[in-house]
Amino acid sequence: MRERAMVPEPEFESYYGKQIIKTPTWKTPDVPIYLFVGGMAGASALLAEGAARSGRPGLEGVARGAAAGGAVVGTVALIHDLGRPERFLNMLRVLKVTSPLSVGSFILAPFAGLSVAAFASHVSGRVPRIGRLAGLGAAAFGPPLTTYTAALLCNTAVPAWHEGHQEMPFLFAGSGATAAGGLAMVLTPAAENGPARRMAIAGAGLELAAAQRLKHRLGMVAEPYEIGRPGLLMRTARAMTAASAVVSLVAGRNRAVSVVAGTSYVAASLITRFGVFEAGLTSARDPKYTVIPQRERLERRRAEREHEDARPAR
Amino acid sequence: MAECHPVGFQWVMEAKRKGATIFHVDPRFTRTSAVSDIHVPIRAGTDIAFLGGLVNYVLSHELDFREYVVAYTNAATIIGEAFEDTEDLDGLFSGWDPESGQYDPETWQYAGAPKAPAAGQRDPAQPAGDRAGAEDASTGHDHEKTSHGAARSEAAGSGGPSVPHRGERDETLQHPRCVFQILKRHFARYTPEMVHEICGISREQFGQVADALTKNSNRERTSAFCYAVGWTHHSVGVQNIRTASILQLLLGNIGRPGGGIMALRGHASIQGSTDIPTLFNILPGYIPMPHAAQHDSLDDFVAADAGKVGFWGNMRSYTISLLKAYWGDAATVENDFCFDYLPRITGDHSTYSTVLGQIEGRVKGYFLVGENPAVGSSNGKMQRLGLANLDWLVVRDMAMIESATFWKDGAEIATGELATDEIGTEVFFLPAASHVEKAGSFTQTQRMLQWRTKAVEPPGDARSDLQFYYELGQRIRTKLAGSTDEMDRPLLDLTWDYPTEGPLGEPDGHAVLREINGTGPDGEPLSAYTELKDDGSTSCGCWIYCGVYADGVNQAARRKPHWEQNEVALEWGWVWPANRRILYNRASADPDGKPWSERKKYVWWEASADEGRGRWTGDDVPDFIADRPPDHVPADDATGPDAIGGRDPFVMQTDGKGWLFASAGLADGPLPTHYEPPESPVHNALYRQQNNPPRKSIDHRANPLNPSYSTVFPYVFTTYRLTEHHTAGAMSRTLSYLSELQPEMFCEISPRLARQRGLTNGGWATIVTSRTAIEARVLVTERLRSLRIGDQYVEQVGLPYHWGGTGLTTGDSANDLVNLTLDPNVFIQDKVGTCDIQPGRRPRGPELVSYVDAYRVRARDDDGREPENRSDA
Amino acid sequence: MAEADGNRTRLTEVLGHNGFEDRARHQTRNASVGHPNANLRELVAQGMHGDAPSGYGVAMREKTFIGSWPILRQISGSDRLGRGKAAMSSRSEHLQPRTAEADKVVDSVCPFCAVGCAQKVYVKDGLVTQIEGDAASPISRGRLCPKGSASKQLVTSPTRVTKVRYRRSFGSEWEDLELDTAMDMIADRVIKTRKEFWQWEDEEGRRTRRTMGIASLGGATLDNEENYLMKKLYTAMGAIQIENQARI
Amino acid sequence: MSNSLHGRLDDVQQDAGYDQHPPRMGFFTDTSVCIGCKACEVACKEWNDVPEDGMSLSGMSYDNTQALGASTWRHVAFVEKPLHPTTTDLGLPGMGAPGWDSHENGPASAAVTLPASEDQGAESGDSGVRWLMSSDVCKHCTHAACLDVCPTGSLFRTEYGTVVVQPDICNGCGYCVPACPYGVIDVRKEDGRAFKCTLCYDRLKTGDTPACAKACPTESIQYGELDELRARADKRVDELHEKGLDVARLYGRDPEDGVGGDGAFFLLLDEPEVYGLPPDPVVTTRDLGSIWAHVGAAAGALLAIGAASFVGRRR
Repeated sequence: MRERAMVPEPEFESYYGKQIIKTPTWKTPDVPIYLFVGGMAGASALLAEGAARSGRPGLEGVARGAAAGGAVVGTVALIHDLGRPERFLNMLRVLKVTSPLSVGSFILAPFAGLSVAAFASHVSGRVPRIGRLAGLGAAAFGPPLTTYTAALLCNTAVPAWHEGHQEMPFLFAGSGATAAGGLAMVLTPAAENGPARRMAIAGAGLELAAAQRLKHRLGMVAEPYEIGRPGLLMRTARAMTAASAVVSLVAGRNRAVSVVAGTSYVAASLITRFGVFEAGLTSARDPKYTVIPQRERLERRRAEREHEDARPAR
Repeated sequence: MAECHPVGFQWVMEAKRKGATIFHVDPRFTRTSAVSDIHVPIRAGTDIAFLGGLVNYVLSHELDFREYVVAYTNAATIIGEAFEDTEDLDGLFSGWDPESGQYDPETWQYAGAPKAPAAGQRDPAQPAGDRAGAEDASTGHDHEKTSHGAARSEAAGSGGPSVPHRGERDETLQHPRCVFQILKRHFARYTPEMVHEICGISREQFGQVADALTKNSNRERTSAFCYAVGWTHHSVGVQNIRTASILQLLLGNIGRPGGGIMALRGHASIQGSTDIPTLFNILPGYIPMPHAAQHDSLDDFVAADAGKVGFWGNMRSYTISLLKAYWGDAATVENDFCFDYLPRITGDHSTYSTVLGQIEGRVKGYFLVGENPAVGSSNGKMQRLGLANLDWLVVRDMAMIESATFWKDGAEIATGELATDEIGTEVFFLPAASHVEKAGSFTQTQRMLQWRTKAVEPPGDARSDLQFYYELGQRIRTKLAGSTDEMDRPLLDLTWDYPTEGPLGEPDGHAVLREINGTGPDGEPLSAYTELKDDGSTSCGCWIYCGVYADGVNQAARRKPHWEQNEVALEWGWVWPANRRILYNRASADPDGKPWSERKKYVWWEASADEGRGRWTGDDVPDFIADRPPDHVPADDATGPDAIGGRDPFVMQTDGKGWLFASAGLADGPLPTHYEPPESPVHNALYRQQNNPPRKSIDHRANPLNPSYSTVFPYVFTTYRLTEHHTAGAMSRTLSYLSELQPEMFCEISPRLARQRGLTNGGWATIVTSRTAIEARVLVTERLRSLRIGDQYVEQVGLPYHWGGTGLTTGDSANDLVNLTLDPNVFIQDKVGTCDIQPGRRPRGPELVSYVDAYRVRARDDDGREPENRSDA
Repeated sequence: MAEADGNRTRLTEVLGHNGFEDRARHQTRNASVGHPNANLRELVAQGMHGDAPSGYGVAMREKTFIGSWPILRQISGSDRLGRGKAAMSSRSEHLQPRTAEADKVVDSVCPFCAVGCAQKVYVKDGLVTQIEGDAASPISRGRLCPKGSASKQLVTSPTRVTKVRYRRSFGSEWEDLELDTAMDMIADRVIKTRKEFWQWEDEEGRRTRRTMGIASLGGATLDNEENYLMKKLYTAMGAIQIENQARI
Repeated sequence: MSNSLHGRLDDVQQDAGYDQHPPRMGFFTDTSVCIGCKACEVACKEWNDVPEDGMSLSGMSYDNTQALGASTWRHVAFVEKPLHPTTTDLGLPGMGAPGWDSHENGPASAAVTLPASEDQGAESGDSGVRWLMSSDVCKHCTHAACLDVCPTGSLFRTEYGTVVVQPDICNGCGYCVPACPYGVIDVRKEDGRAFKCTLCYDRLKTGDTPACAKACPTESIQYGELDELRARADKRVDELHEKGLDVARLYGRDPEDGVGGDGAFFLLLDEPEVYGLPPDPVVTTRDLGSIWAHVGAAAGALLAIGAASFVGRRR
């Protein structure tokens, strides 16, 4: 049964109710996981660099590990998602600024190399200078790695994604920060996890604000984020994020609380990615999300044109 | 036309682009309707009423092309006093014999005609018609009737049956017994109101059609009719076409560019299969098969035609040349050119009679050559019962078809009516070569022969049918060699020595085409059928194809691009006869030989100052004796082509005129009359006579009819093709690219019917007749209209007929529902019937039989009598 | 090496789905014949850059591995965004329609309805590679309907039966049979049934000179020449129940 | 990147690095003469060896193809519409696809439109129904999102201005699939790669007509130089308007539209969405600048968060 909206839906015509755009063929969970680990790894690289600079070796180790691990898992997920995995290297055949995936590949590839190198150096203690440089490099690639995945989704015709392109990078940045902070909160001794906690709290704030704005700005196109399974996922994630933020703000220094809140952050971030991903699929499957906004746009343009036309006549 | 001949339809679209108005008359709104200017929904099986309405409109408003009508048709001819019309006899013409169920056409003759000679239409020795015969079927006596007459009506496809008299004429058209006046009276009741009542067509719409058609038919303009089996597949099939012919003759649309009646035939060489027939009643070139009652000698055989006016007068030459092609040197003057070698027919031996013969054990060997009757022929059950009762069956096809597998997966196996281990039929399935794996010619729907070059060798055991028959003949001849039995002489004396070629030793198609074309005394190919002789010096396998190998060149293989010639494109392929593209094109000029108009200029007389140097000329090959001036008046005693007058464009008719009234050649009347289909929910609004009186029924327990007006079978069904499939499916249901486009059997119904019966779009429906029930998915569509007929609605169920049990897409066969009631002239089936439709799938196994039986009982009780028969006649 | 070979085989098998690929496969095969050691390089080159192996003589700018890297073409040429020229693979650059590679092209006619659309049949290595309309035809002007357009599938379809099948009386399965044997058996049966149902005269003593035991029903995709031989042979046999789709 | 991402672009090949090139080629599909024969679908499959795409009766009029996809590069839509619609719900059984009522993505309006009169007999003097057919195909956009998002350069702009997948390059990342505003391109599951109409790139190389256009019996699908096709289409639409067919309109012809005009455009007889086409498609890269700017800003924000996280008292 289809969910009934509270207000009558605007009338629109369609071809036997068939969807107009194609549903993304990206696999679940490969791609949501990639979105998650990419974000987590990118922010972790940042955290690691900060930890290194501020002399928090424990935090640095965890964050370096998270960055490297995330990069590796992300790369695997990305390759696994390909229809022809043996051709993954074709990703580096061209560099296209118009393709977030191309740009992303050129971010992910060095990031993966640098973060793994930095982590290896950190763990083994070998070539520390190179390790430091690699860490710096990873930190430089970290934020773009975290936010480019928003471009990946938004630079499509999927209404719920594309229309949210102003908010999605911030949502992903926040979500990445909460994941990285949360993970570090779980794995780092309380003495060193202050920055992680702060990062998570700030990230949570950013994410929640972005989500709120997205919902309001997009109108009916944001509906998929509210209804059905993606709606449930998004609501759950939001609640968990908010709760984690409150708890970590209030009692973050408590180790046990920190572990619980951190886990909740991480889980919320993961759920957010699933929610965003699935909301996109929902909006692709129903022609109304494609037709109605476009119809409205046409009507608006027609009205404007008539207005324009009318003016000189006066 | 867009549905079944999309590429041909490009010319309709072209015409539309140039301003033509396109009407589409069809029970369903089809892809053709979608791009036509006006779709005219019609109740299936009422075409004569619609066309008759148009004839009446033309006559009552005096909108006929009078000059054309007077000069070129038999409108002025006076009919004998004894003729009585259906208007006089409530649906019967004079000459009806209720005993035999046949007409005696004697009273239909032109006034002053001598008594019909022995070579008339009927078999005098024939005691009774098929009705009596069917009751005595076991004697093999059945279905014997006016078969020779039927042959002659086939012969009319290329020429006319004999009218032994040119007749008296009243060119003022005022004589009460002239054809024109008879026609007027006959069609007077086909008013727009009557058309509405019978066909369900609104008066307004009828008026639109009538107005557009008549305004577009004159010196400056012509109108064309295109039809397919929507007209022919009826127990009044021939008369449907006749009605259109009458209309087109009245409007002056025959023999002129842009006019005519275009038969859109459905198979690549179905025209060729008629010209060089594999048909029981004719020999190549529409020469009739000899009849046992009349034709003991060659002289008897050609007597009916000898001395006739027109080109059929040369029948003797055509026949002897054919006999020479068959038996070569063995055919001599002394032995009557082996005329006696020809087997004789004694009645109807058409395919449905043959099937009855199979069921009754009188026909034991059967060849199916690229044909799938278990799906493609009407009453599939009878087809399969026949196949199951053979000694042996040879199936030649490219893919496995239902007619080859009936013994294991036929519908009757599932119901228990047949059992595999009780079927004695030995089946040989021989793979056939495809069209690119053999060289040969097809004759397309405009009589054009086009040659195909062989591209590749056939795979595996696949062979061309040419090679199969050639080798079969060789083997039989070898096995019979030395036989002294007289019955084997025709086989042993047969000329059967074709050169072979290629790795498979295939006979050379060119050599066969050359034999068809014919050769002269010097052994060189002839150029025209006018060169054929009756002295045995020429040989010709099909006289109308003579010229296809003119100058020793395969004219059918010509492919001069259309952009290098005019639009008549005479140098592309070859059209019989004599490469003429429009038949009877003398009629495109006025009686004086001048084009009717500059716009419609096509063939005309070019006079010359020198006596006897004038010529017919034009864009096409003139269908007239090239140097016969328009003012030529033949001598009274002239015969054959010499007897054709300068104003007689219809050179194959014995009076040179287009026949509005056919005084001979038809088994069901000289004029078309509307009768209801054998199964109909409504009464004939015109006459008490419900059905075509001499229609032919196949009486068998597997062919019960639904009673007319039955409330148990309240709906009309009609069958048809889809663009995406081909006939019985062997060439389309085996291909993924076509099957995926129409992947399941379905039926089309109106929303009103859906509501009435609780049918849902995409759901299942069971369609029931007295023969059987089939199931189909449902398409509810407004393209099917509920028609208001009088005070009742008639609902029509549309059924594509492509499906069967094998192939990539399978389903029930619509033809299993179709009853066998045949047109009395050509024995073609009526595809319209009545049915019930219910939601859900049909019963399986033996329950299907009892389900249908229960319907039959209900229908009988409902009506209070046995399924309708001729008691109303 | 063996592994690389195996990979290539698998790769090309998968590739085979697309028509374009047939040619690529063909060329690859040629290439590997000329350069037995080219396989691995090929695989890598195809996987990495999609550029065809240098083995078949189209290696214009792929002198080196790096030289063929489209990014360099992006940087060095005017296609900065990597949309067109820079992204073009060697295969695309040298693409040819398979009709251009036909050994012969023969004239044919569509076997479906009676409009008589002219066809061109393209043959390569004894196989039909394409059938399409002949633009020169005044009837069809090169166009084909869906059925006519499916002509290639009609003649190359795996659903075609190419071996004789035989079902003996009361049998429950198809059996194999040699074509020659089948022909002989059929000839015997014709002779036997013909004789069994031979009729010099009908019941009324009229000469008929015929057999009523044998009937035939032909499709209307038979050539004129085939119909002619059929009618001729049947008539000489005395078989009269010879019918055709033309009546149906 | 002035007009390289959206808006009018007069020389699309030059934009893709072809300094010298043949004219831009395209399709003009005039649906007013389409007879729905599907020759285009079959001819396309025959030429391109596209595999069968499923055999199920859709219940959507005569359209069992249902949509463009990886194994359907031409798709003929069949739209049945009453001539004189009313919104009266006559309580009819469904006229939509099978199982329509419970269909998750059911039609917007459950009411079945029918002619007003109960008497749907021919008495009304017409057939009461319109049957629109339209052969859909890849639009070969001036600004092709599929091409622009393709990370491998498999999708590329040919010298004819068409947009083609290079099957030797594609690694099946699937990015093109959601990028297309028309829902044209898709990944073939069993193969892994993305496929769509190539406008018969190989045939164009020798000057041949694409298979669908060559087969089309009624010249509904016309192939040629885009400029010439546009002029022809303008004339045709004027012609139809003169005949009173006001509903005729061109779709994808306007070089100023959201995708910079289509290389394959249409003459339609109803609103685009009735045929399953988006009414106002916009290439996603129109917003690419904004997307990257927001991504950059967000990355900056993250960096700031990262930095800020280390500000403050250490304990």
